[in-house]
Amino acid sequence: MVTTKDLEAHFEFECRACEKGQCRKADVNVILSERKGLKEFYEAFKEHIRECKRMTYGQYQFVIDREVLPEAVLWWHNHPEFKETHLSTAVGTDERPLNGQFVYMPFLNVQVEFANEPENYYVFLRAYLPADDPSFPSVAQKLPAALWIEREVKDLLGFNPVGHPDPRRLILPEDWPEGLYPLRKDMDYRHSPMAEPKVEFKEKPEGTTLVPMGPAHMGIEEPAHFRLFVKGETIVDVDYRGFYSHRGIEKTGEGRLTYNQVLFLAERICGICGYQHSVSYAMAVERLADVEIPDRARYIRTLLLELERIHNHLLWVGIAAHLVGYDTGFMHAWRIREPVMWLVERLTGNRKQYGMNIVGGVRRDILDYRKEEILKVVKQIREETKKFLDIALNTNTFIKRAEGVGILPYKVAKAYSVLGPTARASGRRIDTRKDQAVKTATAYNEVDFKVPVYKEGDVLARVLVRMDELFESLWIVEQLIDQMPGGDIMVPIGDLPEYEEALGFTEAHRGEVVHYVMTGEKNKVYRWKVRAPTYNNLPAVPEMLKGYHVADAPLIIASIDPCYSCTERVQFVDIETGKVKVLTEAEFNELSIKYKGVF
Amino acid sequence: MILEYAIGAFILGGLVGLIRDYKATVKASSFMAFLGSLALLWQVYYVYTNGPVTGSLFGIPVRIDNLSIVFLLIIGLVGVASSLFAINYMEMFENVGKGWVYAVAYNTFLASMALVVTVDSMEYFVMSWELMTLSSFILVFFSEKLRDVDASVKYYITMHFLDTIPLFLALGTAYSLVGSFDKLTFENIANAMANAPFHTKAVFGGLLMIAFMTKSGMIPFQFWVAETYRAAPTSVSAVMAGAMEKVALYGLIALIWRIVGTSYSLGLFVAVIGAITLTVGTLYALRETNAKRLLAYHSIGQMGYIWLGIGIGMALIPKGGFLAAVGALGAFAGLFHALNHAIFKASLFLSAGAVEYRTGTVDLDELGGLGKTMKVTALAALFASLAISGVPPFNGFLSKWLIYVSGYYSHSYVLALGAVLAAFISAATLASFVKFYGTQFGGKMKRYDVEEAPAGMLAGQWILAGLTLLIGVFPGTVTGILNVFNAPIDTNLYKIGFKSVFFSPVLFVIVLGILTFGLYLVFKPEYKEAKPWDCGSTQIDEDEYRINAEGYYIKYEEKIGSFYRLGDWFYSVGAGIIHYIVRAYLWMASYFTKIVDTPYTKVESLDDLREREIMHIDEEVFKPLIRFLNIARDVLPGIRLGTFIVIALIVVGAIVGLLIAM
Amino acid sequence: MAESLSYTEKLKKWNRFEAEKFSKKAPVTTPYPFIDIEKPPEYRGIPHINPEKCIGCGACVNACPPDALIMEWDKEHGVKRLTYNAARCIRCARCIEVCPTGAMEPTTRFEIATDNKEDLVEVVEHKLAYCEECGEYLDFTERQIEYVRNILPKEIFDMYALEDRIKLTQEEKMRRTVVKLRETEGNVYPAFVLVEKPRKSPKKKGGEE
Amino acid sequence: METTAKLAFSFIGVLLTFLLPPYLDGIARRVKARLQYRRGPPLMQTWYDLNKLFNLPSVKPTKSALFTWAPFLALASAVIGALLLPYGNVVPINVGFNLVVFFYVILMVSVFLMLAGLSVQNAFSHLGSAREMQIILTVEPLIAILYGVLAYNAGSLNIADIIANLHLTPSLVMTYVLLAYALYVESGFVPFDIAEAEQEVIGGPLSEYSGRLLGVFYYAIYIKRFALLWFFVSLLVLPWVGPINTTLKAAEVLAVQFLLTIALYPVIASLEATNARLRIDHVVKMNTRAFFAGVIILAMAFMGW
Repeated sequence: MVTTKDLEAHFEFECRACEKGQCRKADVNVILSERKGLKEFYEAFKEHIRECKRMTYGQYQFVIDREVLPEAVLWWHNHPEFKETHLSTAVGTDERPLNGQFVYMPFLNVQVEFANEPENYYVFLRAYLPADDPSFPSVAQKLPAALWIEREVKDLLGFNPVGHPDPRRLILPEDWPEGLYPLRKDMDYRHSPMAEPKVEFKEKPEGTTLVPMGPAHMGIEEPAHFRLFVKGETIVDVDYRGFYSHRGIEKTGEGRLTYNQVLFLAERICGICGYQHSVSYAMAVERLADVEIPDRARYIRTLLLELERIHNHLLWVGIAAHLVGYDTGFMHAWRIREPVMWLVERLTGNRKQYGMNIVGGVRRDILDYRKEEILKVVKQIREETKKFLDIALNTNTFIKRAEGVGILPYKVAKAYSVLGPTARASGRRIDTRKDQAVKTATAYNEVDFKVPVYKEGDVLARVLVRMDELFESLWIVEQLIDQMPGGDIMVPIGDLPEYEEALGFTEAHRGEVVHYVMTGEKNKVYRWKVRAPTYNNLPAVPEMLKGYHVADAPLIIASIDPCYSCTERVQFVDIETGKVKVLTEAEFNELSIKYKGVF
Repeated sequence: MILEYAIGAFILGGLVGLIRDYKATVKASSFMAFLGSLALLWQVYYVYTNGPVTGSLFGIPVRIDNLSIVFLLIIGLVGVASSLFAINYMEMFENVGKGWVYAVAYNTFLASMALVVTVDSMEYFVMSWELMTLSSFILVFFSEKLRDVDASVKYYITMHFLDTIPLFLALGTAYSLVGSFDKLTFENIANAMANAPFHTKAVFGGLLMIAFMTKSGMIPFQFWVAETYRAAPTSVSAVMAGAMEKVALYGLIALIWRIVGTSYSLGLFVAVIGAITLTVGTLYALRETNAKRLLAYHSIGQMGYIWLGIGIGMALIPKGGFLAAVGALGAFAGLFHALNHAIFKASLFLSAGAVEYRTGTVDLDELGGLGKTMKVTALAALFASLAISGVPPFNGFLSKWLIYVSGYYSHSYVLALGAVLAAFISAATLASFVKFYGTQFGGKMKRYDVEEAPAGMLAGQWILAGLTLLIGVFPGTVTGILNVFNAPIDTNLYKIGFKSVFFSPVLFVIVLGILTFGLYLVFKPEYKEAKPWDCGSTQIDEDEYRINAEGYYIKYEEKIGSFYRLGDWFYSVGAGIIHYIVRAYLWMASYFTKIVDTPYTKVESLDDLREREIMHIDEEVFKPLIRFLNIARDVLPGIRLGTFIVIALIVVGAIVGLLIAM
Repeated sequence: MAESLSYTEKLKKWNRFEAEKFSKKAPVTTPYPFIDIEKPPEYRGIPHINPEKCIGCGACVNACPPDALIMEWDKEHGVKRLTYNAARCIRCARCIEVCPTGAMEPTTRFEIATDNKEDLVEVVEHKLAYCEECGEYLDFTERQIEYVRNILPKEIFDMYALEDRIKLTQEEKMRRTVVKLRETEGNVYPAFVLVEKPRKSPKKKGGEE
Repeated sequence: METTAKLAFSFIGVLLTFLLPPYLDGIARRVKARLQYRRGPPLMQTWYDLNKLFNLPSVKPTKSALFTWAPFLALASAVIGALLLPYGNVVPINVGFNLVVFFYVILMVSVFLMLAGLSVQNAFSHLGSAREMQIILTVEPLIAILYGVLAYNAGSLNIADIIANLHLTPSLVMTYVLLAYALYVESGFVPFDIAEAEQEVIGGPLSEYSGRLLGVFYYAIYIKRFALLWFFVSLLVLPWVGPINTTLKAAEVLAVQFLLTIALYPVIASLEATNARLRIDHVVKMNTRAFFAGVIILAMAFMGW
């Protein structure tokens, strides 16, 4: 077990002392020898690497030429030893106010060894793109995981992924004019233009007809549009159009809020995994600010994360049951879940969106008398869930619907960088809680748990992975209560360093949540990039759907536990940096009438 | 005899073909066919009221008895509707030309059918039968499209092998028994047959059975049906499906049952053939997406019902007692279904024709949304669809129901299973007609912005569609004519039943009507119009927002996929056999050609002919004649090649007929 | 922390274990709109401004992430208006944490459904202090000044001088400073230097930034 | 039995047909709620829902008259189907007291449902109609076989004759079991509610219906379910009570029918509650198996077992 004291040894923020974004003082060779694979990569791409540095503990950055981006990404992704390495996501930044260039930065979660926290790391491949020609060779033509990422930067920042196989619009609405990029810093927020709608959809395969699933469909909880090209009941091909629920969160966070306010915004990215986002964001900022939060705060965070996982898995299994018409399973799953909600409400003050975090710790302490209560709830849930699973998994009709449906093979899962239980049900051994150094913000390194992995890759496997995880979470909660240290629950954080970057990450119940934060001036955030797990899982859904029934579609779509609001956080409403205009109610109404149908 | 007027009208209709204008020709000849068919109906009425008629028609011995009039009724009804329909419909083939070919062939077709069911001589029966085959063959390749010509050739050769040859052999057998062509009346043959040894009976019956099974498309001779009906102009398909198949039924009853006699095992054989056919035919229809092929497979299936009913009759009537009553009920139900099938199947073909007339296609995958513009056609198709699916109170329900009743009461596992299959297939029929109606008339598509079909076509459809409801509600109107076998059915104007089982359609309709209207008035709907709910999609091609015909029952079709594969295997075997027969024909023909024509040509398949730009194998067969006619064509400019083929065919047919007759 | 003393008092009365509630068998649902629903005292409901305690400092406005709290100045009428909109509120209770006087009070109310949006809005108006010297309203409310006066340690500050200056506008203060400096040191500072400097000191100037 | 008694029984039949089905659904909802540890709505809830729907205008996505008339035709067919059955020993509307007619009339509800679904340009309602059809396609042969067995067993297709002449054989017992299955499938209860699956095809053929027309369709479906259950109950009860000669006995029998119907509905509801919805290929498979089981039963019946 690694204690926090051990952490200090690893926490050397030499780079902080260096010049901004540069690492001349730091010894490159020392950095490269810290982790396996770095040196190898450096040797392989020597001519193209401009800089290399350690951003923070376990996060390494190479500045490389844009020409070799695909090769570099694939080098890591297809590394023969690091099998479970995956492309986390990529960040596009408008750094023209700083250095006159755009930045495109894919980063990968490199798993040197499963559950070996000190060995694994994130690697960032930063490529500068000139302001007049922000193009780069597309990674997506070789790696489907990059499909959406590149379409997103194309939409929002106007980058040009050369050779992208599917360069349609992903995020912006159809009637948004060409050549206007909301996430660029010079975009004026008052400018909300409209143009003739231009709809691009896949061509219909011969002999099929169209079943539009969504945006408003009973089987899909949030707006998303799956175009199923069907032959009778059988799905032949699928097209996806999403991003109906943009809320301008990234842009808002970058614009007007201080780092502590962004935290609350981050929590509201998602209705049910809000705390994961909150912790990820807090972790990123804490890493930036180079503070170590108290042990008790780490424990409380972990406790709440796990409680959230418990109730979300129960919620999910309820929804899965509901989607196949097994309403009794649905009702019971949610009934079992209810005590957790009550518990969390008592611990934090809210059933969801706990508002518990603050950068540097947590806001409320877990009082001792409630520990007993937590243990009671955990015990009860364990018993009831066991009983529930006994019944549900013996319901023949339910199993018939889940078994052998929506199979996602390991290879496809890896190609799309699928995350979380979806990946683990396809045989991928990944779990950010064990793989990466989450110990700065949470206490996963001090508890014992297993990571269930199934190889079948169908919906039933996803159910089983989640249910196994649920029991592991209950065990984690018990350990945490047992080991809960005393002490403070937060440390104050002063001003943040300017133009520093770091990554925060947790394993949400859907997969790895990643928050990339780059600070600006005056305790503001210059670039905040959120990547929810659904963002990686959803592009793989069409692959899962093909060949199955229309009847299975809601279940298969739900089987990745999609969260569209997590995925679709980006929007174009900009607020001029440093200057805040608060809309009054009347103005807001006026605007919403004016742009009815635009947002 | 009124039949003479009818035949006269048909002949006149054929002569109308002398008019050179295409449209005038087809209209006038169709109209004459319409008049002829009306005369047939008149004849039916006459016989029904005055009893059987015997006489001579242009020297042909004719006897119109109570069995004949059932079939005359069928031919008359279908003829009336189809001819009326054809007046407008045949305009579609103006680019093909050859109006007079149609005029001759169509009228000959109707006349020959009328003759088949009325003549009282085996010899003339066979002759008119041949005339019927030949004229229908000409009508099938009328559109002159490549695929249609293929189909027509297949049809012709099948008929040649499985129809003509057995019939001629049977004729020979009959001749050998009776000993004179003049005395070849059915009665004489029956008398002779009564004393004949069993094997003679078996040979005679077997040969006829093959011929009639082929003509009515029974398993395993059903392979020609689908393509033929698809290829023929729709009004002709309607006559073929509605009337021509029933003529084979007439043969079954008049020649086999009445002459050869029946037994339990023979009846069982017929019933089993019927049961298998109805299953296979309808299940094949289920997966069809071409409206005409779908209807064609259904006519196979429905003929299976009829044969099942007749088979029950043939099996049980000899047993006597209660079972004889059940058997008579079965036979009655079979005949009733024959009439009903003629009505609704012809109506369905006509509505498919109306759709084809307006949209130019019969592909159910393509069609859609016509209910909005072609309201009257849609309603006629709905009536006929409900009738064929056996939904009360339409006529199909009654006859099917009586078949089930007779099957269940038969005390025979096989026949009861046949009835079970019939009930099951009733569901399959419903399925494919839900598809047939839904895909063509349901929904709203921008693709087809068409008008309603012309009045003549609507009249044609509605004569029949109206009858489905009329007979369904008042079965008493036709049971008198149909009850050839004196089945103890309990029928009056408002109910039909057998023993304790009965159904009163009038009461049913009244209750249903009162309830529906009453409930409508109670819950009088108010509504706003809106476009269909598409889940709020951004942009969607409404024409594609549907399930196409192919996808309707795909899961069910997968489930019975092994059945289809087996059927397809049989089909390919059959096609192979036909292919070799064609080759044999061509081989013979090439030698024939070699004798007449110096250049030796190696022709082995139809494709070879196509390469040589010879469209019809008959050109090969009748090459010398064609050469002669080619010369004649040079002499008489302006007449086309196709015309000569037809003349050649008719002449050859006549010669062959005369040669055999003499 | 939001947990004031009275709050913990309330907690002690609420010593029921929910686990027991949920271990009970069917039915577990309640006919909700017809009966009141039980809420634990820890529940963070809609906050509520106690107008008696509020001094109009705007600390809550600064902390509020979703701009549910807005501050407006109406210098013509001498009014500072604090508006709380429950419809925008995300119930994070940051305002309760930062409020110096405890005027932001937590409640356990959560039902905000209404047919009139205005029911969700709370407005507190504060009178602005008036500078008699220049005849203009200050940025601060009278209560703010009162509060500052009360919390400042009287031993250290020269209360007299404070009393003199506290009700003056910024410009007047600067002017006086300049005058004073000139008087005391005889130095002639450029005016802009003097104007620039005090800008840093009052950080909580309002919601404008 | 004198005419007044007959009229009274007919009247009770009509009353039951129109009033009872939504209450039965209310019972089912209550039972399901209890199995799911919920409080559940009042027994009248289905009536409240229907009442709400009856008071709302509809949205019409097509100009097709079929779309408007289908609900009424379906409701009328369902009512006729229900009234074709014996209440006590009285059949309210005797248009043909036999099995085939009864099943065809009940089938008409589905026929109009499908035609209505196909009359609009909507892939979901097309899918729903196709599913409904495929279920019918597989369950009708089974029903045909079963009424074959009944007809053979009793020597008649007439329901009255069947009731009078049915004698207990092993095949009859198996027929009862299979009939229960077939009727359950035909009624479209949960594992078989594929055609109207809300989560998959947003209500199937009903997806375009709203307001009053939807209410009428729901009413038709409830009455259809009631009719099928009443048929089963009648078949279960009437053959074994001996000839019904007196009004009192008829009343007793009616009471037994009524109570058994109410008693069986919770069983159906608990079956519904403990199952997930099947997929169409599962149903096709199951029904095909049941069909072959039925063929064996028919063979048994013919052998006299």
